[in-house]
Amino acid sequence: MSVSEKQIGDVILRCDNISLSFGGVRALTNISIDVREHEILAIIGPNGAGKSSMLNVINGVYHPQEGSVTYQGQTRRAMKPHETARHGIARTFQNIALFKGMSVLDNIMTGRYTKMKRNFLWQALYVGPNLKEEIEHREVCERVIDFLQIENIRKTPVGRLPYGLQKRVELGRALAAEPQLLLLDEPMAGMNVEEKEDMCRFILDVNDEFGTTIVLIEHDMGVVMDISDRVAVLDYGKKIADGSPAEVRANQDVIDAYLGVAH
Amino acid sequence: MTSDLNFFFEVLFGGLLSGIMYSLVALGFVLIYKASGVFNFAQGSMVLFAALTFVGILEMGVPFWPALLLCLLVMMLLAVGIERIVLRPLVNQPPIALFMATIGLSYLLEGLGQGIWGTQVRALDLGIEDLPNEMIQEALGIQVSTFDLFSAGCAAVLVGGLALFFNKTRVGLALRAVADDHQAALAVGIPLQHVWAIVWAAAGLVALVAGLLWGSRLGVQFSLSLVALKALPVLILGGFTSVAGAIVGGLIIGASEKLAEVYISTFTGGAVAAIENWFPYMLALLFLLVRPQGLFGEKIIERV
Amino acid sequence: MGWMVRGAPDLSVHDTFPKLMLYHAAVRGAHPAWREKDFGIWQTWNWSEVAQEVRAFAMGLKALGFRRGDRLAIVGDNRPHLYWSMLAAQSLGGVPVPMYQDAVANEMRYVLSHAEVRFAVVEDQEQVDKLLEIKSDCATLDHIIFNDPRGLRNYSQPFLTSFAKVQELGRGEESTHPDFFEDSVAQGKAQDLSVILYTSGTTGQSKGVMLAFSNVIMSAKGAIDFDRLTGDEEVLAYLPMAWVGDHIYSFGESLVAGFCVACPESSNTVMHDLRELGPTFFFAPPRIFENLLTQVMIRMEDAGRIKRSMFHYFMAVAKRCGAAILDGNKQVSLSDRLLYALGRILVYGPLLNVLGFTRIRLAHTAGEAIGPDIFRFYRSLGVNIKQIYGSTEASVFITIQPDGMIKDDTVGVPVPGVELKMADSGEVLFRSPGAFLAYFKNDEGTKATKTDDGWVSTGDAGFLDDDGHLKIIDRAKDVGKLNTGGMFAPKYIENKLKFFPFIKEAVAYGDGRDYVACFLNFDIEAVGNWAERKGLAYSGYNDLACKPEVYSLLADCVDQVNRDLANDPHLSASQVKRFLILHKELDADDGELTRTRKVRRGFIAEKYAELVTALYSGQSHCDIEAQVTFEDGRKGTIKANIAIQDAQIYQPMKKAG
Amino acid sequence: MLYRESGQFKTSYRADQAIFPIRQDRIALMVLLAVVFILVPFVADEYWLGSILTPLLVLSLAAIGLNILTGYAGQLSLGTAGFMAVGAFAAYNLNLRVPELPLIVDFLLAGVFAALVGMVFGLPSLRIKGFYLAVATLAAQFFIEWVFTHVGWFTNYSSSGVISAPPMVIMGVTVDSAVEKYLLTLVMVAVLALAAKNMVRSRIGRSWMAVRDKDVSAEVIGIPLLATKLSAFGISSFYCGVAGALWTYCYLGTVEPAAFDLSRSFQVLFMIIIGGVGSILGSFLGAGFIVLLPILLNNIAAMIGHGTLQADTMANLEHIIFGGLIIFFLIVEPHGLARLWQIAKEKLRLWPFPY
Repeated sequence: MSVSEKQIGDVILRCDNISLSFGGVRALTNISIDVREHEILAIIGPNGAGKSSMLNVINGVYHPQEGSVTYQGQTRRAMKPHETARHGIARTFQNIALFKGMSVLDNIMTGRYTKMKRNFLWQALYVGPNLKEEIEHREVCERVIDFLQIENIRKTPVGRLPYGLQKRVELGRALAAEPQLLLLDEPMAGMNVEEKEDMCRFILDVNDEFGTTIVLIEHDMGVVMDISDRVAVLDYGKKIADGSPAEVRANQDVIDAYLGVAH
Repeated sequence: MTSDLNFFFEVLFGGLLSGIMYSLVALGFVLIYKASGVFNFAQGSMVLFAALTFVGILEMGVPFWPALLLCLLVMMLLAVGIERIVLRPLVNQPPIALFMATIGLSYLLEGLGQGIWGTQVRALDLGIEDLPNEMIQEALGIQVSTFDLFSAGCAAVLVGGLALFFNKTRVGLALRAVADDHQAALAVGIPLQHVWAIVWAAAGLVALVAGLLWGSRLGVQFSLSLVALKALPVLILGGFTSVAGAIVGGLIIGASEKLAEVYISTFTGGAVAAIENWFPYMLALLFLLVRPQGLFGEKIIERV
Repeated sequence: MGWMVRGAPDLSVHDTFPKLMLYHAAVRGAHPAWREKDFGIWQTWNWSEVAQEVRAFAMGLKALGFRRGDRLAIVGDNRPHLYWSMLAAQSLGGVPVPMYQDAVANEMRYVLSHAEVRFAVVEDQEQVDKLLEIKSDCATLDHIIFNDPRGLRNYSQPFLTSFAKVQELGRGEESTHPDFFEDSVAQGKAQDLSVILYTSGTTGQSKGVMLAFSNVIMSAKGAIDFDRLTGDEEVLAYLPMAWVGDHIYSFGESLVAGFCVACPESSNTVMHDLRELGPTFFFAPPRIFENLLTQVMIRMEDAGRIKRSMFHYFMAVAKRCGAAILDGNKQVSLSDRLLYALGRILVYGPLLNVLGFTRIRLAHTAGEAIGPDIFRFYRSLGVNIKQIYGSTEASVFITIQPDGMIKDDTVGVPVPGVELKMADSGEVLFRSPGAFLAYFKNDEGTKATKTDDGWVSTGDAGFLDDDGHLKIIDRAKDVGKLNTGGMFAPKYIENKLKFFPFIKEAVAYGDGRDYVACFLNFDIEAVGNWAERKGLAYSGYNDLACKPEVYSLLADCVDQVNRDLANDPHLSASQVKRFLILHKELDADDGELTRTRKVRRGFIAEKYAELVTALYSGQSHCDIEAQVTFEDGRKGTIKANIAIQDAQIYQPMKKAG
Repeated sequence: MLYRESGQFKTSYRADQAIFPIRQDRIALMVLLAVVFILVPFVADEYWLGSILTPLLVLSLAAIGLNILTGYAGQLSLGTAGFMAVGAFAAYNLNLRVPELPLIVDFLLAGVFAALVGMVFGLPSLRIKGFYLAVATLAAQFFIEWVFTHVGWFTNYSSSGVISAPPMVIMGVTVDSAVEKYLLTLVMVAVLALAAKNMVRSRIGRSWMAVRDKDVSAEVIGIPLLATKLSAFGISSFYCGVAGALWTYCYLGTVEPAAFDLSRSFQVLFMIIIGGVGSILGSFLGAGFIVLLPILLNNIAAMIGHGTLQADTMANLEHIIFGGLIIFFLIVEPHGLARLWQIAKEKLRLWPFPY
């Protein structure tokens, strides 16, 4: 089977010397990370290393005290999460953050929020332009549902789904936004082996079919080494390594960080 | 000039002292909120219920002190009952559902209290005059109600007692642990439900004291339950979790309310009357925008 | 307003499927033709859209070099695009070869090389991977076309093309050859080979049955007329496309009558999609009807007491008069009719709704014998379910049960145009317009099955009853003779026994013997329940197997079978004279059953030779020592002393007159 | 039992997204509409139309308003009556001061004014949540009540503060009988209820629910929190405002602040708790329940008590029952009557099977 080589493009996201602290507690210190187009970048590190904080800085939930984030050529200061969403950054959360009272389909439809234009008066009328818009976006969401193979739970309230499926729906919601940059915060946490395999497959397929750039945090080293193009390692809020999976695996600092604190 | 200043101090003192009365009601809220995270809207109805019960027992010919004891018993039973029947089944519901349940509870208690003891207005005489205290008038030259002083005294005793209870007794320590972290408290073997029952009983006690004081001032009637509405701005100002906040908030609200009423009414020639209904709320609201967690509340950092 | 014309096509003019497709597109173009549950709704194509799609695909095939006579393999679940590929191939004078989608690569290799397939249209990545694995062994295979591009983006083989791409190619080709498609369709003739269907090879290599357009069309036409199907039916296509049943029900009949075929979302959602679609005409093998019934009963058992007793009450009403009302019987009392109407609101209607049979007008079942209880259950609810008899070689239809004359144990009367005769051996032979041309590249096989004057042997033994209904009793090769001269059809007797819920397996012996005797396995669940109700203590299967109470329970079943057999002049000699209950359950792990749970009669006879001897010896007990395989794979032996019981034999009924 | 869904499959998203995708439901709705529009005006007497059905409908509208804010957007409000009062006084003053405007336009503008006021009081919602916000809405309630009581301009300097509502003339037709008022209310409520249903199943409704269920992920998906909460406050208050105007014009016939006190706010809150938080249908069920229960109680009391029960006893009994029911529903069925209805429907769809 001849599979063509993946093309990794230019840097689309550059974090420069990011420092972040909460009331005197340093979460991130001088971190610089580049993310290149089409790549899968994994951020790993022990608990409390600042991985989630890093994602939160990238999509604007936290505003760093120092440093800057350059995305698609624009350097920004404090941007709100909903603004970064408009610029094509989507993410999932470590603890599932679905809208519990809504169906799977509606959850995924919210992913289309920024792309829908009709105002509330049209929506109150529903028929006409609003319905046309709803249907257009429903079609996109149906493709996401098909892609993630969750057809049979389309209209189920998400609260009733098992954990693994909820994670999948959350990915679906992010995908519905057709992001250029997808941030995944421990997408496989708490899954069994089979669910993990499925999730890996989906992540690779997203990267492959849509060319989406992916930054993910993951604990399972096997998974990280298998699917990522590049790995950045954080420890106590500092970046201690950054390179291909093989390089990182061989890095002494990384070995110390992981093995030095062996339990 | 001096008389103006005297008048100002009179108003201020009056405000501060009635503020203490607000604090008393607010204290009941804080106790329960701190221990169980429930915003007990029915605290006002508990005040009414306590006052009604006390007057009712008195009317049955029971002397003052036994009546007080009996009433205390009833309030504690009621409070524990509420905890068990209403709040425990809702323990894992969102806080807003618990809040709504306490609104239902306040209706229930109002109906129950008045159903048992009747709806007519009763006087409650604690034997303390609501007249300017002569000693103070002589010493400082300002008029301050004896009754207000008395209530302030009661409040101080109550707060002091509660502070002792919570800081020095085992149960009190357990309560503080619970307030900090439910899970951790459970993990170290503190029986949550006992603690909650005790807190509710304490809230019942506070309601009784507030009911007696307010009842003797306003007469024992339905509107007594509305004093709870007075306590809400106090809470917002002081923070939901702080006993000190309840006291300070009460003082601020009481003082500013009275001052505003007197001075704004004066400026507008009486056209803007009866602003005490909403003024504390506006004050609290403005304050909220600056400091959402209240004066003494802790800032919560949301982790995502 | 062409679509309002309901005229049936003149099959002497529209004598191939592409011609029929163009006919429907022209006459009733806006009528829905194919549906597929996809992206949450039933995507629908009407006849004129289908004609466009097929045309584009066919032109694309031409552009890829498809020639008349080329074979095009089709691999995948039921998908409209795959059915259209068949039409496209036929339009170009080619021959579609639908294949079983769950076959492993090795099995596919045989068919692909045997049929000398040049083009393959497959559903998705899974099938593409399978074909890529064996492509080097299939010299003729030039092009693989896939329908669902998912996961195939990085496959760069030049011979791989997507369905959409082929259609795009076709649309370009049309501008240079605008009349090619119509011309090519017009060249097709009734006698042309329309499809090669490979029978699933239970014995030896599978054979490619060649069917001409006229075979499939005339057979479909016969069945349509027989059951008065219209162009407004909705059917669900969910059985393998390679199987002749699907080819007729979801393709042939649809194109002849012009009705709509719906494809489920996936093989896992068939039952759900069935319920949503509510087909008007439904075909299923007996086991599907049986599964549905079981589910109904299990769910009903969980209902509250009141609902349950109401359910059982009305089911009893239905049992009493439902089938008679369905058959238009005038003898049903008014009170029964009223009760039945009430039951329709309270029970039958909702029940059919849950099953997806709200709109059903006709259901067919075939493939094996259907249990009379199951059969009657559906009929009593008002579902006009019929047994049919047919084969790939007949383009399915040989006999169908006629309306108003349904018997549980026959498969009906010959479809008009079909002639039947019985060979001396008891084998059923037929001659019909649907009879196949020949086996592909297998003259020997053809000769063995089809005579020069068109008689085809079915391999089944059976006879016509007094009303002219065909009764199939067994595979012809399994039918033997008793020493008394009577016919012995073991499967027929075994099936009759197995229809009792208490009996799980039966093995009948009698060929070359004086009488029929059999081994029985009871159903441990059913009998266990029965024992509990009776207060009978037991520890397990082999404990129960020794109990005289169980013997007498099964003896009642045997007795009932014997009474039935006595009524049948052909089979009254083969009543069961002696039986025993085996001390262990027959098990595929011990080689006693095939993997598809059919009894291996010969193997069992060898393994339990003492028991067989005992059955024919008059002993009342027999000691046996048998090898068993436990669930954990260990082997062991069981020793048992098995009782043998005699059964009552009845005099054959004498026909009056 | 009566559902025959098999065969009612959808071939388009338009059909799939219909409010009533099942044919039997559509038939039932048609029957219901025929009853309330045609049968009821003929059959019901003045008492039923004027004193029960009209207020029931108006309160349903207010409950829809509150449900949008509390049920869908998750922002608890105790100021419903305040926003109703804004609508009532806005309609009165528009009619008084801009008499050229058609009455229907007055009603709608009344809603718009209420919406604006609602949005002002919704501003704190960005910074404060839960009980704090509830207290903020309480501030709105008290402030608005006070303004209408004490600022004479709003009551046109009437000495009593109670004014008769002016007669209603819509497109030349005088609406003054109970039937006419009922029909006017019914049309308004039906149209606005449909609009509400449409909004909650569109983008804006999804954004409300997203903010309610998980505001952090709502924001991350691109939903601006403040704008969304304000839209909920605005639209919710619009509904309350129109309800207030109808309450004044079609039910009370007088314009007075006392009709919109805190207990009215609680009444509407109880409606959505009992009817179903986050359900348009529930708004109607809750309103029906809360309006009809006291009447039922009175009738029962009259039957067994032979009029010996006093009015204040009845009031206390009502308090106890409502309070108890609120607690009961919150504990046993937090989604209210609407969920019970849904469960019943589900059972009916599966009949006779249990699942």
